[in-house]
Amino acid sequence: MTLTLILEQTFNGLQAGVTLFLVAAGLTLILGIMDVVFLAHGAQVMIGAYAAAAVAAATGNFYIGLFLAIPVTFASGYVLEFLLIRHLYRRDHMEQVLATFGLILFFNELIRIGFGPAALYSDLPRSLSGFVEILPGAPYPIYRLWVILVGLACAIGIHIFVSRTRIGAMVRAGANNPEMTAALGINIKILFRFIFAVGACFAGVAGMMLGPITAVQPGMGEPLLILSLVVIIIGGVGSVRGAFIAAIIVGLIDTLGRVFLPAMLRSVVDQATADGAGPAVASMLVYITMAVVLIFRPTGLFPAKG
Amino acid sequence: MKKAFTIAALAAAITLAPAHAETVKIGYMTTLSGGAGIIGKQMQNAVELALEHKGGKLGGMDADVVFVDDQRKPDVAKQLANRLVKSDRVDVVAGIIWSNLLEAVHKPVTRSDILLISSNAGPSTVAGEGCHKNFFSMSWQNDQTPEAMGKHMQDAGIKSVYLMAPNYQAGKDMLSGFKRYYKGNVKAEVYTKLGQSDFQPELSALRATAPEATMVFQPGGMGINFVKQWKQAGMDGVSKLYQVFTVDGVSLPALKESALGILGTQTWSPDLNNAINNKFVADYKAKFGGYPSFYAAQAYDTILAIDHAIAKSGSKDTDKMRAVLAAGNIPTTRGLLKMNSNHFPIQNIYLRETVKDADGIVTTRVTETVFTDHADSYAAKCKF
Amino acid sequence: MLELHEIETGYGTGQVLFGVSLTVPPGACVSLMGRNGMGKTTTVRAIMGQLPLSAGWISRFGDNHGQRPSFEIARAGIGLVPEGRQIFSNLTVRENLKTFYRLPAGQTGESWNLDRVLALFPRLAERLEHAGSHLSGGEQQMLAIGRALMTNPKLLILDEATEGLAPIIRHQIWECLNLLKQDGQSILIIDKNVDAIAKLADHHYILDKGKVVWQGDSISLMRTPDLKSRYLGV
Amino acid sequence: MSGIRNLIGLVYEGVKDNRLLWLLIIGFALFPIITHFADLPFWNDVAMRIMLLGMAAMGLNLVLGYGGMVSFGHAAFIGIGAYCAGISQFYGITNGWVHLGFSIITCGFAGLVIGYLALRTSGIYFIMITLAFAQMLFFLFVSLEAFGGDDGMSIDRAEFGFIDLYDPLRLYFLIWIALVVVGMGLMFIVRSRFGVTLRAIKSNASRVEAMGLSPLRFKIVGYVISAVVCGIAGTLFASWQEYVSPDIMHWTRSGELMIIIILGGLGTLAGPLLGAIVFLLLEECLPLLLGAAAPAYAENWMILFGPFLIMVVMFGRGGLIGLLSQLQVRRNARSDHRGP
Amino acid sequence: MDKSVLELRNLCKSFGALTVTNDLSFTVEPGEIHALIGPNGAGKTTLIQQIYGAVQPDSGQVFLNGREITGLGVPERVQAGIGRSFQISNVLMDFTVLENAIVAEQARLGQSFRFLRPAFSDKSLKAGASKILSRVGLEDRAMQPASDLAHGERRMLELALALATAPKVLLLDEPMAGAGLEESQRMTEIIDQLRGQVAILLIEHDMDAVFRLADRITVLVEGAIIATGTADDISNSSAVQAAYLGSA
Repeated sequence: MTLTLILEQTFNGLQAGVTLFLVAAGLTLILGIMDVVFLAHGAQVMIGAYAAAAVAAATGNFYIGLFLAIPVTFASGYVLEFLLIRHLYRRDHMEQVLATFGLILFFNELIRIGFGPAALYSDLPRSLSGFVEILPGAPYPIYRLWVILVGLACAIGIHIFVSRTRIGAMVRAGANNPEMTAALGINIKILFRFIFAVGACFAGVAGMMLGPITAVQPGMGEPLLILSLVVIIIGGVGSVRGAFIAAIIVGLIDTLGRVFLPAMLRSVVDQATADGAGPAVASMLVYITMAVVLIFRPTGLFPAKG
Repeated sequence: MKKAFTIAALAAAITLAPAHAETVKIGYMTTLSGGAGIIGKQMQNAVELALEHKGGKLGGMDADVVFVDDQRKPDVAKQLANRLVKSDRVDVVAGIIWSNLLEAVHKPVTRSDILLISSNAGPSTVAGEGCHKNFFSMSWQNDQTPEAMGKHMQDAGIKSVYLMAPNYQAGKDMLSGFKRYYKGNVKAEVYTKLGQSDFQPELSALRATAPEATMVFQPGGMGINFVKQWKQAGMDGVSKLYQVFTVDGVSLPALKESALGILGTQTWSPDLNNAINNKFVADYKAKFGGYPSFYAAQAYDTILAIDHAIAKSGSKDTDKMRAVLAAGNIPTTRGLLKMNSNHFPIQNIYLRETVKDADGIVTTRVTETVFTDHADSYAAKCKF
Repeated sequence: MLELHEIETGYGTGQVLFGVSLTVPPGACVSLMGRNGMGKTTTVRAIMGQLPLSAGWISRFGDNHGQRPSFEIARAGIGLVPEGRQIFSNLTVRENLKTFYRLPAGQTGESWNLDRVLALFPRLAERLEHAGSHLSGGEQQMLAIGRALMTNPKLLILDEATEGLAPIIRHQIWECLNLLKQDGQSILIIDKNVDAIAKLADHHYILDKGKVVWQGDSISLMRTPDLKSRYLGV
Repeated sequence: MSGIRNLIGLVYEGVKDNRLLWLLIIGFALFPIITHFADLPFWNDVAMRIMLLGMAAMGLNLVLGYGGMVSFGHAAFIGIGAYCAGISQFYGITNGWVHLGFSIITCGFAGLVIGYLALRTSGIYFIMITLAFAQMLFFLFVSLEAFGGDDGMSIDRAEFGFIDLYDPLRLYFLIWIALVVVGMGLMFIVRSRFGVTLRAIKSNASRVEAMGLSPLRFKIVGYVISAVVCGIAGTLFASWQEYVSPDIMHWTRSGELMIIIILGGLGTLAGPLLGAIVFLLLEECLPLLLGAAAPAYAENWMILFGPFLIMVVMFGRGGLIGLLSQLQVRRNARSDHRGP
Repeated sequence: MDKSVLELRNLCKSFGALTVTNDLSFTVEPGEIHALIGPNGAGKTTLIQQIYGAVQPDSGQVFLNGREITGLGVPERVQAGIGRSFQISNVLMDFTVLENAIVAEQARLGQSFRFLRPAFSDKSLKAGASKILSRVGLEDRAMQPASDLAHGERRMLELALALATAPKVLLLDEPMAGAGLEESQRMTEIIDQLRGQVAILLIEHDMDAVFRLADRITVLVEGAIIATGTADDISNSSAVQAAYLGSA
């Protein structure tokens, strides 16, 4: 366990964290402001990844893929809100879970019919492949650094958008007191639809960036969905700042736990038990974290102000 | 379209053949829906190709294949197996990709005195103490392929190796199979989360260990992710990658050039040079576009085995077919396949390298035969 | 400006208003008085389109009496200073003001903007970057009025303009409302402070148990001492 | 003596008030006769799976429908029940009664612990914390190598004394009897003072608190009972499947149970059973139907299934039971109309 | 000398910088109707919440019949003898009127943890429930779903449910709020009939009702008591007039 390794793993955790944040940012607003348990957010990740991979394959240019995928996911979020989600606002959580679960099945199948069941080929653009030495003797893939940077840029972007712009202020006002916001002349319905589409868009960006490093295939968003729900719950529903901190925490815990826990266990118990229990505990670590947080803080670390 | 063919072939057979022609009914279970549907589709293609090659008849009998989709759920598989046995009254149940699904259908089918022929799954339980006389594998026992990998790496004089597999039964089987033949320094044995999509942390840890070689087992989508990330992390300069069931006909279309040069062991390869395999691969490519995977080849072999059993015994009676299959020498894409006492094949295992073919398509090529007539290590425990 | 005709409404099965009629002429300042729970805030909510009417109609700026969503009513030119202030606690003072700035719908005088609001309430200028939740009650009330003015309303509605405030702050608020009135701003005001309201408003309505029980000008209000004890005070 | 007569009276009364539930259960008793004469023995298998999942859904419904607690992790209790059978067999205990007892105790305890911790939260937090516990158990069993890990463990059907479960109808009727017991038990519970209080808590917890009762205690007891019912279903599921694997407690199964309940009718006794019948038959038939209509897309049946679920939410308020009662009302209205 | 039913000693509570209860002490005597009035935001409901146990005071004590109940939770305080109605009608909307009363009756009897006998068809529970309903004159509405009741009837039902726990002191938080003229009058009559049976702490804005009902009135402004006395004392107090009507 050298310092280099720990640093490198911290980078890895950071990268996992910012990706999670991109998915969680929209979802926490959807949950916090509109009070909709939107399980199909993972499908937006998939749509983003497919749009980027398909366009990149057709044009041969990675960046065009990225660029065009943003309006695609925005549109898909906008249309989805209009067609279905707005009818779910006044429903209880259970019905929302059921309807959006149905959406997951639908989207996965639609993609399977449209693009075939096989994973799509998508690779790194030449300009982003290669390595940088983050420490002497520790080359790190440029693309991963790029993901971290884009993720952080998005996080800063979301932060600026929410805390510095007029629309961001409207969003916060709407979250704080929707009736009063409307009474001051803001069209809450359109505002919500916009938030929803932007949230979808960020999930799409996460999908686009994941495309070249993971398999682009139907259902690719679901593992991310569950994890980002965990992030939202830990961070406190509706809090973008909470989502960011929780995403980084979850990313780091998952990454560092996976890599170092078995070794650490080995120093406590015998080899066989450690090898058996290590990966098991590592895969449960995120859920254990969430359960512990909720037991002590039943509304998460940073509950959004009411 | 493909179904239409079967029906047309059947119709033709019915009109041409005299009324007393017998029909053999096969229930073919695989995963057609969901994320793993791609594998099932290839297997279905191969089964239909085999029927086409046999003129819609197996061993002279009209063949009727019922495809069922197990949705990769054990309870659905178990229920479907019962349906095939009790309602459709099939003569043989075949197919099955996943070990856990095989465990779920094993008892209900074998108990009904019907042959169960696996086209892929082969966990140690059904090879050893849990074996049954009515079960046959047309694939391999889980341990066999990594055993070959172990032997190859041992013979190649590789001094240190880093092992990685998902944290589930097959993953553990694979690594213990490998260690049975590899006696060098195992630097670490890492079990990843099942379904994991990002391996960068594991790769970072691996880099820090700097083993001479790395042997992985990451089937399906995990394999695509692993290999991509391996290349992107520049691991080729750190360690040499060996794999089992990670780079195959299913993942290659998504990996393309990034998989070039990777070595793995397998009981089959598209370039195995024998008449049956050449015809199979050529016709598969012509009909469905792209190379078949080993899943497809094994599915094809499964139908050939049933054909062989009926033709040689002249009957679809379970006892008679069983006797023929147990005797071995089944003509398949892997040549004449021998059968072990536990009804698992005794077969060659090859070292394959990922290469580009003449058309520039990425595929695999046999570079070496690691094992000749390799038998699995559980047969001794099997008592019918 | 605003006309309510025999409106009836309530929450769920509980009816609160039983045929309330009320008119605010352009440039006028009209008051609505009554004890707690008599239906004043419910009237305001009905005007703002936050409650559906079960009978009667409301015409705003001569429109066709239809039910409209709240945000359209606000955009048509009604600025609300709600009961309890309802400041956005997670927004700064500046954001509370600037977010809702809108150009005047029909020009009546000098339009409102941040500078002019801050000139009206210098206290707010000192606390521009503070969160809404960190303000005192009086500052919140000023902010609520400023926020409504930023929408450049043709009609300003104040629900409980001075409730729960220290006397000195109340005084400031009344002064500022007087300024607004002199400016020609139409105002509908709800308050319990009879003396102050009699000075400010031209016409008064008193609500009791969901009905208008009295209306008249300031002189008759002050001349009918019985009103105070019957409908307003203790 | 009079106690027994009293009890019979209560049962009679309850059955009379819940005709649909008992019609369905009697239907399951008669079903094997149909399959016998129609020569469709396979459908007995389908019926057993429906009864088992229906039973689990009935258990979940106690917290979901009657208690208003949206638990997204009840598959864990089915899994624990199944593993109680599996692990007992692994250690050579083949007696099914022991399995059931083991399962009831374990699930009751697990329900108590999880319920106690999870019920500190509410709303979406409760949904997620129950999911978290289920996921923990899922990963725990995936990595328990001794019990087959992800591959699961093949087991024999349990021994229930003189009942030989390898006779297919014996297993069928054992499951049926369990269904009767669970149905009867839940029928009594939801009508009892406890059940009424639980429903009152769902309706308005603060009012119940103002009556001097602690809602939390009732919720936890309800949670434990529902965990035990799911555990019983799981234990029998293991015998039916002759196989136990972590797949049985995958999070999608928790979702499936919720779908079954909402489809059938939330907070009704017959709803979950009816929902299980329709849901599993649909799963069985939709691929066939789609295969007949558009053979190339037979395996893409989920493209219909997803929107179907959405439709259930959008238009089927109250689920199938709600739909049935609407029809009933309409028919009554019509017959009133025709009346003299 | 009778002991006070309810006694508050030096109760303090603040939310952040906002002091909602400022060193407050007062008593409710047996059988009296004690009205608590004051402008909105004076801290009346928060005070009720502290007596009821839903909000814990920062300091100070609450006594019921001389026994300290400060640390207890809501259910324990209800069992000890505190009943209440809420500002917004709080009944079991999914149940019928009779069923509402049955739930209250079985709670009173401490029989809610029974699993066998159906509750809604139990004759003795029904009889007890009818008695509860008859106290507020809702017997003839027994089979109506609570959600179908008119607003005033729902308030009656809530009062009945609060009475069902046989409280020693009853906290009524704006029972006339949102009620029409006739409904207010009926409610006033019913509360009047309760005089002497149970001590009542009444928060109400309807001054007609307050003056008619209250034996004593306490005026609360900004979390502190500015006056306590009879109706006449209060209406003649200039301090109260100022707090209510402003003296700007």
